[in-house]
Amino acid sequence: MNVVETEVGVEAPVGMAPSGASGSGKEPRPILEVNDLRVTFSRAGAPPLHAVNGLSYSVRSGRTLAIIGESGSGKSVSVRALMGLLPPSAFVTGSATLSDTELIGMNEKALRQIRGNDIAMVFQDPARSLNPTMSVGKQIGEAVRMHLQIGRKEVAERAVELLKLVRLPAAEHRYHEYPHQLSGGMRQRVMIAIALAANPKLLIADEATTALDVTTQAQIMELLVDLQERLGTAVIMISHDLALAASYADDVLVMYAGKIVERADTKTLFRHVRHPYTKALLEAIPQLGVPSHTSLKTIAGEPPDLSALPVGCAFRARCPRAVDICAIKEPPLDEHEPGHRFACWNPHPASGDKDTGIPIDIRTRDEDLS
Amino acid sequence: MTSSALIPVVRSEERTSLLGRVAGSPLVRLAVRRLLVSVLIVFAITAIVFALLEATSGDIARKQAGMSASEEQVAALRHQMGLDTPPVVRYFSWLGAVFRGDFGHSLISGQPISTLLAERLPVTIELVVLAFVVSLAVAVPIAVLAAHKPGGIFDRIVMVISMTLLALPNYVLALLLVIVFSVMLRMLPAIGYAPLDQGVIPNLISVTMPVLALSIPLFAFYTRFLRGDLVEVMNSEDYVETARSKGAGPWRVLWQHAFRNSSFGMLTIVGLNVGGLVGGTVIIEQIFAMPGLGVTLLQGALAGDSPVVLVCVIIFAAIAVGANLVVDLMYAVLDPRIRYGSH
Amino acid sequence: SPPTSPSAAGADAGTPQRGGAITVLLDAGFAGGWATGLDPATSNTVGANLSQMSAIYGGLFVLNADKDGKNGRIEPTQAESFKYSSDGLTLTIKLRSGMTFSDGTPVNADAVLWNWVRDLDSGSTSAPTNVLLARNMKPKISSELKQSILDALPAGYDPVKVEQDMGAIVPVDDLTVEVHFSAVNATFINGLPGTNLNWLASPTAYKKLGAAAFKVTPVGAGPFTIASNTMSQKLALERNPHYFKSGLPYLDKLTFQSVTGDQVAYQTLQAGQADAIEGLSTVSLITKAQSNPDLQVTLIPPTSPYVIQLNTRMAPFDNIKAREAIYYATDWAAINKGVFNGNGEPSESFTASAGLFYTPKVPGYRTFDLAKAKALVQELGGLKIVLNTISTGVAPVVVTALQTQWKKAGIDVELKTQALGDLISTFISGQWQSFLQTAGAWDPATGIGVGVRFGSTSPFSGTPLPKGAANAKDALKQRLTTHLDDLLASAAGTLDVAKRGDLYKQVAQIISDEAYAPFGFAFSPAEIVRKGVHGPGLTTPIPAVAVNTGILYDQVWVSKK
Amino acid sequence: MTDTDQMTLSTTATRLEPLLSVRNLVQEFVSRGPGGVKTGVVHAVSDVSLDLMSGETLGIVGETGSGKTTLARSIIQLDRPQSGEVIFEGQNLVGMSKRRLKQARANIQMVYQDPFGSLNPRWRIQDVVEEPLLGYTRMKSAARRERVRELLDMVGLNPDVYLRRRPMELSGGQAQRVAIARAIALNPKIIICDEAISSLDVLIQAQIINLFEKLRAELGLSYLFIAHNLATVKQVSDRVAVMYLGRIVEVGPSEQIYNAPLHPYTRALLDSVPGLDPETGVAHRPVAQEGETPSPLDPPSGCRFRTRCPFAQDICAEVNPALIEHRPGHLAACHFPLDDPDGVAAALK
Amino acid sequence: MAVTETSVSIAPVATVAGMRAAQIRHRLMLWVPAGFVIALMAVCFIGPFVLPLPAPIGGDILNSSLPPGAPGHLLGTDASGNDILSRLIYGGRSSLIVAITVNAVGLAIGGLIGAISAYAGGVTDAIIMRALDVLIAFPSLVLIIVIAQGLGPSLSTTILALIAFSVPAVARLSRSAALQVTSMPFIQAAQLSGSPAWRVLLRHIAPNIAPQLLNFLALGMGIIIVTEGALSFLGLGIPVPDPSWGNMIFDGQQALSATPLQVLWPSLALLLTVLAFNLLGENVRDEMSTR
Ligand SMILES: Nc1ncnc2c1ncn2[C@@H]1O[C@H](COP(=O)(O)OP(=O)(O)OP(=O)(O)O)[C@@H](O)[C@H]1O
Ligand SMILES: Nc1ncnc2c1ncn2[C@@H]1O[C@H](COP(=O)(O)OP(=O)(O)OP(=O)(O)O)[C@@H](O)[C@H]1O
Ligand SMILES: [Mg+2]
Ligand SMILES: [Mg+2]
Repeated sequence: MNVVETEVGVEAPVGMAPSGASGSGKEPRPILEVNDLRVTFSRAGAPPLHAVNGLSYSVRSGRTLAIIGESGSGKSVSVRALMGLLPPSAFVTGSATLSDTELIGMNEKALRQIRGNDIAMVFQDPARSLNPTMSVGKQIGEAVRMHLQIGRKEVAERAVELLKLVRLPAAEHRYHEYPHQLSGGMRQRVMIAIALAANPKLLIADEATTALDVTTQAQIMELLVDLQERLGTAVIMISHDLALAASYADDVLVMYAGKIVERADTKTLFRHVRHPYTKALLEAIPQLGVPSHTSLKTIAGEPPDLSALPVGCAFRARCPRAVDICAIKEPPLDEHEPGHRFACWNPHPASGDKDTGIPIDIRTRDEDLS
Repeated sequence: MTSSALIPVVRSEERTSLLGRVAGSPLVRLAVRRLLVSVLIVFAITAIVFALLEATSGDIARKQAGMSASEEQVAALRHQMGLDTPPVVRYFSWLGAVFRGDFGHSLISGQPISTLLAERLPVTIELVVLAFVVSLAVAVPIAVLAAHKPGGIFDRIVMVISMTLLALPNYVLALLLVIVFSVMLRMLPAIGYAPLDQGVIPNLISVTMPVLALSIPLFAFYTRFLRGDLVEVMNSEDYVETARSKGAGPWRVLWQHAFRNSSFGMLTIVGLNVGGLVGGTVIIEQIFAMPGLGVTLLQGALAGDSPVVLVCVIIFAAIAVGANLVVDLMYAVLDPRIRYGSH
Repeated sequence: SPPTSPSAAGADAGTPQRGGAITVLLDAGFAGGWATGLDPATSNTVGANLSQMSAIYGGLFVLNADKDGKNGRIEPTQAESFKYSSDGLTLTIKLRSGMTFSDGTPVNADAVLWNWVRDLDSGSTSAPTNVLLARNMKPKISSELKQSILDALPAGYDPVKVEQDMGAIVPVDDLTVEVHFSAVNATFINGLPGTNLNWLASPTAYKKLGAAAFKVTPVGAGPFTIASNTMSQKLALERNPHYFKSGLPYLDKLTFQSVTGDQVAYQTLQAGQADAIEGLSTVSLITKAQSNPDLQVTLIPPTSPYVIQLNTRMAPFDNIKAREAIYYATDWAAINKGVFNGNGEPSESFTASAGLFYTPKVPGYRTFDLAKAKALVQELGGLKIVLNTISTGVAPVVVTALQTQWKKAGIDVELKTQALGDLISTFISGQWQSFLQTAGAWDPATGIGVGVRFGSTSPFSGTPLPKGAANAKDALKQRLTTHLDDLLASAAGTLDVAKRGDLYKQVAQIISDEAYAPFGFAFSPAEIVRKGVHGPGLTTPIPAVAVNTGILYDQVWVSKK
Repeated sequence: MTDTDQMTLSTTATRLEPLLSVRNLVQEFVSRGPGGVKTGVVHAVSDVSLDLMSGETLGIVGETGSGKTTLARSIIQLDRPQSGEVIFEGQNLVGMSKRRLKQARANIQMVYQDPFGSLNPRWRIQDVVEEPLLGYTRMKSAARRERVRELLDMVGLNPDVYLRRRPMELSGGQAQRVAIARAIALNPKIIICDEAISSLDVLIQAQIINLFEKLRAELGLSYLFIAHNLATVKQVSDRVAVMYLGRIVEVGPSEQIYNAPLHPYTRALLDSVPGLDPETGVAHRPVAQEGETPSPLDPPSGCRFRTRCPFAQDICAEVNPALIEHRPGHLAACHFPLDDPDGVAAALK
Repeated sequence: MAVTETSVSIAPVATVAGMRAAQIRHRLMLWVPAGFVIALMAVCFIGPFVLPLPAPIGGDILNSSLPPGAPGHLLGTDASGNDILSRLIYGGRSSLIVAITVNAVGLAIGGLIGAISAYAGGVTDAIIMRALDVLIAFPSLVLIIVIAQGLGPSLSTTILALIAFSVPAVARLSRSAALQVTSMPFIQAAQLSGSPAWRVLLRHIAPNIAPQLLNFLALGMGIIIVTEGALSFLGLGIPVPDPSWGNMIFDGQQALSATPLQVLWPSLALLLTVLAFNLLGENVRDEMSTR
C-alpha cells in the first residue's frame, strides 16, 4: 500500500539554496497555535491522571520555542498529543492548529499527511524509539521515502547525507548498523536525521541533544539554526538545559504540573523572572565557575500528584512566596507585562532596573555551518 | 558462450578474501554447524523409531499373516521378511545400506523403497508446500488487515470466521468440502490424485480440496496468531510511534515494523507446523485417497514395516529439522541483536 | 424403510450390454489393501482381494448363487469339472480347453502345477491350510518345468516340501490335473475360491517380468488385464479380448479404487466419481443409501454370525458360571433392532443362512434371561471383565450396547477396541478375556471359520486346551487334541455332506453346552451401486466366500443412458 | 604502558589503595555489514586506565561515542572486556566467575543512560526498586517495602503516587529517578552514573546531586559520573577524565581541568558550553567547533584528536602521546599541551 | 487497539462520561468471555452432579439415534442410545481436562525450557534446542502409533501424546520470544541487582513472553480438543464409550451424511469454547499490555 503524498509547500532538501522563506527580522504569523490543550490518562483501576491541563501557546515560522519545566510536567505528552501519538488510554481535548488545520481529533489518515511532512519529532528516548531489527540507514531511508518520490539508490544516498549532516562519523558504515550498535548520542543523532528527512515546517525536539557532548550539541544546534534560516522551520525544543534554551530559543515557556506557569520571549523571561518556580529552576543550575561540591540550591517538596491536583496553585506547597490565596484560587496565566505572562499571585518583583548584561541577539551571529 | 567466459577473472587474493569473508560470516558458520548436527539428529531419530517399533509392534509376521494362517506359514513369512535376524543387526545393515544410497525393500511388499518414494513423496510434498503457500498467502494479509483496525468490523468478522474454522477438525472440513464441491456442485473430484504428468491443471484440480482442508485450519491459526502478535507490537513498541511520526501509513507501519517483529513468533510456529504437517497429511491423504507418504508411513508403522517407516522418518525428520534450521537462521537474519548476541 | 428386495433388483435388470467403464470403491482397510501385491503366490491378502483376483485371473472355481442369493454353490469356471475318487484321496480337475493367458500362452495342467507349487511354497499366508497332500510321490515332470518352478520360488524355500508337492500334484494330460491327498480333505474345493490356488498366473509372463514386477502387473487369464496399479490405492483394468468366455466381459474398463472409511466411499459415490461400493458396513449409511433413489443397495447374504469368544483358559471365564452369565445377560434381539434395524439374522451357532450347514437353533441354547444372569453374577460374587473388539465398523457400537446390557446384570465391563494388527497380537498373547468377533464362512471349515475360533490349538481360540498341554504349541507338538478338535477334524475330512452336517451339529452343541461363546446374529455389509450398474454379486446377492463376496466382474454391465 | 600505570598510580596523591582501578582496558566490537560479513572493528575503548578512590567522584566527559558507556559496562562486566584489568577491592573482576561477580556487583551499581530500557515494562515501581534488596539482602518483606518508600522519597518521587505505577506511565525523568533509587538501594561502594540525571529538570538534578553528595559524605560512596553537562560534572566531581575516541586524553582535579585544561579537546569542549547567568539571565551561545569526529572503525594514527586539532604537527600523526602528568595529579595525552592556564581561564569568562 | 481508540479518544467529545463508558466497555470485553468460560467450566465440571442428566454412557440401544427433541433427550440420542446433551457436558469435561492439562503442562515445562534455553545461551541453549529438535522432528504419526500400541488408548495416554507435541512447540516459541527479551537492558539491570537466574526467568522474562504464549495457548485450546478427536483416527484418543467433544465429532463424521447433527453439536460446543478462550486470552493480553 502506497502512501499518497501531498506536497505541502515548496521544500528544498537540506543543503540546497533557501526557498525564499522568512529570514530573521520579520514577524511571521504563527504556524502552530495551541489552545487549551488537555490530556488525561485513564486506565481501568487507576484514577484519571491529568498530564496536561489547558496548554495554550503559539510558534512562528523560523522561530524557536523552548519548553522547559519540571520533569513529568507534561512536556512530552503535550507535544505527542499534537502528533496524535498517545496511547489509547489518553483522552485529548482542546485545539491545536497547524497553519489553520485542526490537529486534535483529526483522523489517522489526515494526520499521516501532517506527520513527518509538516511536523517532525525527535523523541526523548532514542533507544526505544528506533526499531531494533532495522538498520538505522533503512529507518532514515523510510522517513525520506515518505516524502520524496525517489529511487532506492537516491534514498540510500540521501540517508547517508543526513547521517553526515548530523555529524555521525563513518556515515556510510553506520548506515548498515543496528541501533544496539550505536552509542546513546549516535542514536539520538539518528533520530534527528529522521526528523530532518522531510524538511518539516515544525520540528519538535524533545530533549534532542541531552545525550550529546557539548561540541556535537553545538554543531547540531547550529544545524537547526541554519535550517530555520533557510527554510523557515519552526522549532519547539524541550530541554532541561536552561542555558541551551536561553541560547537558542526565541520564546520560552515554563511548565509545572501540566500547566504553563510563565511564558515570554527569552530575553524577558530570563532577565525578568517573575514566577517563583522559574526562579527556583535558575538558581538550581550548577555553574562552571562555582567550586565542586558546593551544595546546590533546591526547594523542598515534591511535585503534586497529577491524579489528585490540589485546589489553587499547584506549586504552592513548595513555593517560598506562597500566600493564602494560593491555596484557594488558581492563579491565571495573565499577560502582566507586554509579552510576559505568568501565573502567580505573589511573583518576584519586576527587576527591570537590575539589567546589567548586554542582551544577546541570537540572530546576529553568523556562524558558518559545516 | 564459451566456458572460459563463465569464469570471472578474479585475482586470487581477492577471491580468497571474499570467500574467507563469506565463510567467516557467523551466519554461514552457524548454518554449516547446525546442518551437521541435524544429520546426527535425523539418524538419532531413526534409531529411536526403530527401537520403539521393535518394542511395540509385536509379532509382525503374525500380524501380517492374519488369522487364517498356520504357524508354519507364519514362520515362513518371518523368514521371508528377514525378521529372524536380531534387531540390532537389521538396523545397522539398513543404516549401512542407506549410506550406500540404497533405501532397501519393504518388508511387506518387497518393493524397493525408492520406487515407493518416487511415487509418493511428490504427492505429500505438493500437498504440504501448497498448504503452506496458500495458508500463509491468505493469512498474512488478512491478519494485517485485521490488525489494522483491532476491534473493527473486519477484525471481528475475521475472528469469528477463523475461530469457526479452527474449531472444525480438518477431517470434518474435508468431508464438508467434498459434500459441497463434489456432491452438490460436482465441481471437483471427491478423491484421487492426478500426477503432474497428466498436466498441471488436472493436477491442481485434484489437489484443490486436500490443500484447502490442510490449509484452512492453518490459515485460521496463523491469522489469529499473527493478528494477536501484531496488535501487541503495535501497542507496546515505541518505534512503531517513531514510524508513525515519520508519516508512515498504518500499512507501512504494520508491514515494515510490526510484522517484522511479529514474524519471529510466526516463523517459529510455521517451522513447527512444517514438521507436524508432513505427518499430519495422513488423514487428508486417506480421505482423498491420495497416494502420499503419510499414508505410507501410517501403514508401514501399523504393519511394523520398519524399512519403509525408517525411510519415511528420515524424510519427515529431515524436513522438520530443516524447517527449524531455516527458522533459526531467519531469526538471526531478522534480529541483529541475536546474530551478534552479546550475552 | 425396508431394504430393497435383492431379487426384485435383479429382476428388472434387463439384457446385459457391452461397453462402459466403472469404478468400484473398496475399503482401504480390507479389500482395498494389496500391499503385498497381486501375484497370488506371494500375496498375503488374496482372501480380501477376491474382486481384483477374479477380475485378473478369472478363477478355477467361483462361488455362485441363484438370483435371489439362495442355493450358494461352487461352480467350475476355468475348470470344467472336478471329481473325487471313491476313497476321497484323489481329486481330478479338468480344465476347459482353448484357454490362454492374456499374454497368449496356454492355460494347461503344467500351468496349474507351476502355480500351485508356487502358491503352496512361497510362504504366502493366502495358501490353504491343512491341504494334506500325499507325501510319498516322486515328481514325474520335465526338468524344464521343474526348473521353471524352482526359479519362481523365493529364496529359502523348503526343497523337500517342494519336491513332495510337485509329486502330489500330477498333470495327467494337457488339461487334467490329479491331486493326491494323504487324508481326505472334504473342504478343498469349497475353500478354493478364498485361497491363492484358485488363481492361475502365466508362468511365461512371470519369467519375463521377474518377481518384483509381477507383483505389480501380473498376467492371468481373467476377464481383465492390468492397465496400471498403484499399490493399495488404485488398480485400473482393461477388457481382456482373449477371455475364454465369448462375449464377456461386458465392461471395457474396470477400476478399483481404495478409500478410507464408509463416509468417504458414500460421498465419492454420490459425487459420481464411482459406480459401486463393495462392502459398505456402516448401518446408518446403508439405511441412508436405501432411501436414495439414485442408488441400489444389495445386502450380502450373511455367512458369519457375531460371536463373543470367551477365554476359558483364564479367569473369570474358566468358570462356566461366568460364561453362562454372559449368555443370559445378552439381549441380541435388542442390539439387532437398535444397531442393525432388525436386519440381522439370528443364529445360535457358527453358521448363517447363506452358508452351508445353517443351524439357527441349538437345543438347550441359553437365551436372554436377566434374572438368571443376575443370580449367576451374584453367586460368583460379582463379575468384572474386559471385552475386546476391532476399532472399525459397527463393532464399537455393539460392544457399547453389550456393556450396557451386561451392566444390568451386575457385570462390570471394560471395553478395549483395537486395530486389526494389535487385535491379532492380543489374541496371540492369550491374555484376553472376551472378544466380540464374527465366526464362520460359507463353508465353516474354511476362512476364519469354526476351526480358527474354536479349535483348541488355534491362536485365535479360547476353548480349553487338551489335557496335558501347557499351551497350543505344546499340544500341536504332542499331537494332543480335545473332543471338539476331533469333531472338527473329522468334519473336515468327511465328503458326505449329511455326515458333515451332523458333525457340525455336535460341535455347535458342545459350544452351546459348555457356553464357550454366545452367538448373536449374522449381518453382512452391503454392495451399493448407482442405478444402471448390474452384475452377479453386485446387484444380485452371492454369499461371502469367507468375509467378502466374489463378485463376478466378467458379468457386470452398465446400462447406457 | 607501564609508564602510564605508574604515573596514574603516583598521581592519586594519597597512598591509599584505590577502591577501583582499571588497567589497560580494551573493548572492541566487531562490526558487520549486511549478511553478517565482518567489515571492521570498532575500537570503543582502547587501553584505558584509571583509578577511583574511596569517597571520590570521578567525572567522565567526552565526545559521544567515545566509549564512556562501553567503559562503564566493561568495568561492571556487562560486556566482558577484550583485555585489561578491573581491580575492585583487590580482586580482578575480569574473568571472575559469575557467582563471585555477583558478590562484587553488590557494591558496584549502575544507572543506565537509557532509563526505560533498564526498567521491566511490566513491573511496578515498587518491584523495580525492591529487586536489589531481594537479590542481595535478607530483609523481611515489610522492611523492604519500607526501604523502597524511603528510596523513592530520596529521589523525589512520592511513594504513594508512584509505587504502583508502571514504567510506561512515567515521564523520562521519573523513570531515571526510579533507576537511581534502585542503584542506591544497597548502599553500594561505587555507583556508576551513565547520564543518570541528564533527563531531569534542574531542580531535581540539584536534588539528586545533593543526595549523591550526602551519600558520599555519610557513607563514603564513590561515583563514576558520566555526563555531557560539564557544569554538572564539575559540580559533583573531585577529578574529571576526558575521553576522546576510546582513550582518556586528560584527567585531573576538576578545578584544574575546567580552569586550565591541557588538552586541546578539553578546551574545545569547554568552548562549546552554552552559558546562562542566573543573576542576569544573560545567555552565552557557544561557538560551534569545526571538523568531524573520525570513525572509531579506523581511528587516526598517533593522537586520535589530531585530525581536528588546531595545533597538530607531524609528530601527532606518528606517535600516540602518552598520558603524562603535567601538573600534580593532572595528566594529559598531548604532544603540545596548552600550558597557559591564565589564557584558558580568561577564555572561559 | 492503538489506532482506532486513539483516533476515537482524540475527539474533543472525550469527557469523564466518555472515559467511563470506555472503561466499562473495556471491562465487558474482559468479563463476558471470562463469564462464559466460567459458566462453561461450571456446566462441565459441576453440571453432571447437579443437572438432571441421564448418564452419558449405557444408553438404551433400542432408543438409538433419536432426533432432537425426543422425550427426555433434548438433543436426541446417538447410535448407542446415549443422550447427546449429557455426552456433550461430560465430553466437555474430558475435553477441557485434556486441553487445560496439556496447555498447563506445555506452558509450565515448555515455557520454562524455552526461556531457560534463551537466557542461558551458549552450550546449554544448544543442547536444549537440539534435544527439542529431536522431539519436534520425531514424526508425530509414529509417536502416536507407538503410544497407542504400547500403552493403549485412555485419557492419560491421550494427554501424554498431546503433551509430547505441545511441550517442544511451546518451548521453541517461548525461546524465540525470550531471545528478544533477553537482549533488553532491564535483564542486565536485574543481574546487577543480584537477581538469581530463576527470578530473572520467572519475574522478568516470563511476564514479557506471556502475551505471545497466551496468544498461542488460547488458540491451542481448540486445536488440542480437535486433535484429540483426530487421534481416534490413529487408534488413540479417549476410548469409547466415554465421551469427549473430539471423539464425538470423530464418531459422528464416520457417517456424516447420515448423522450430521452428531457432528454439529460437539462442533458448536467446541466453537463457542474456542471463541471464549480466545477472546479471554486476547483481553487478558490487552490487560497485560504495557500501555
Ligand atoms: N502512558 C501514560 N499513562 C499514564 N501516565 C502517563 C503516561 N505517560 C506519561 N504519563 C504521566 O504524564 C505526566 C507527564 O509526562 P511527560 O512525559 O509529558 O513529562 P515530561 O514533562 O516530558 O517529563 P520529562 O522531562 O521527565 O521527560 C507524567 O507525570 C507521567 O507520569
Ligand atoms: N554492542 C555494540 N556493537 C557494536 N558497536 C558498539 C556496541 N556498543 C557500542 N558500540 C560502539 O562503541 C563505540 C562507543 O560507544 P559508547 O556507547 O561507549 O559511547 P559513549 O561514549 O557512551 O557515547 P554517548 O555519549 O553517545 O552515550 C561507538 O562507536 C559505538 O558505535
Ligand atoms: Mg519528556
Ligand atoms: Mg553512552
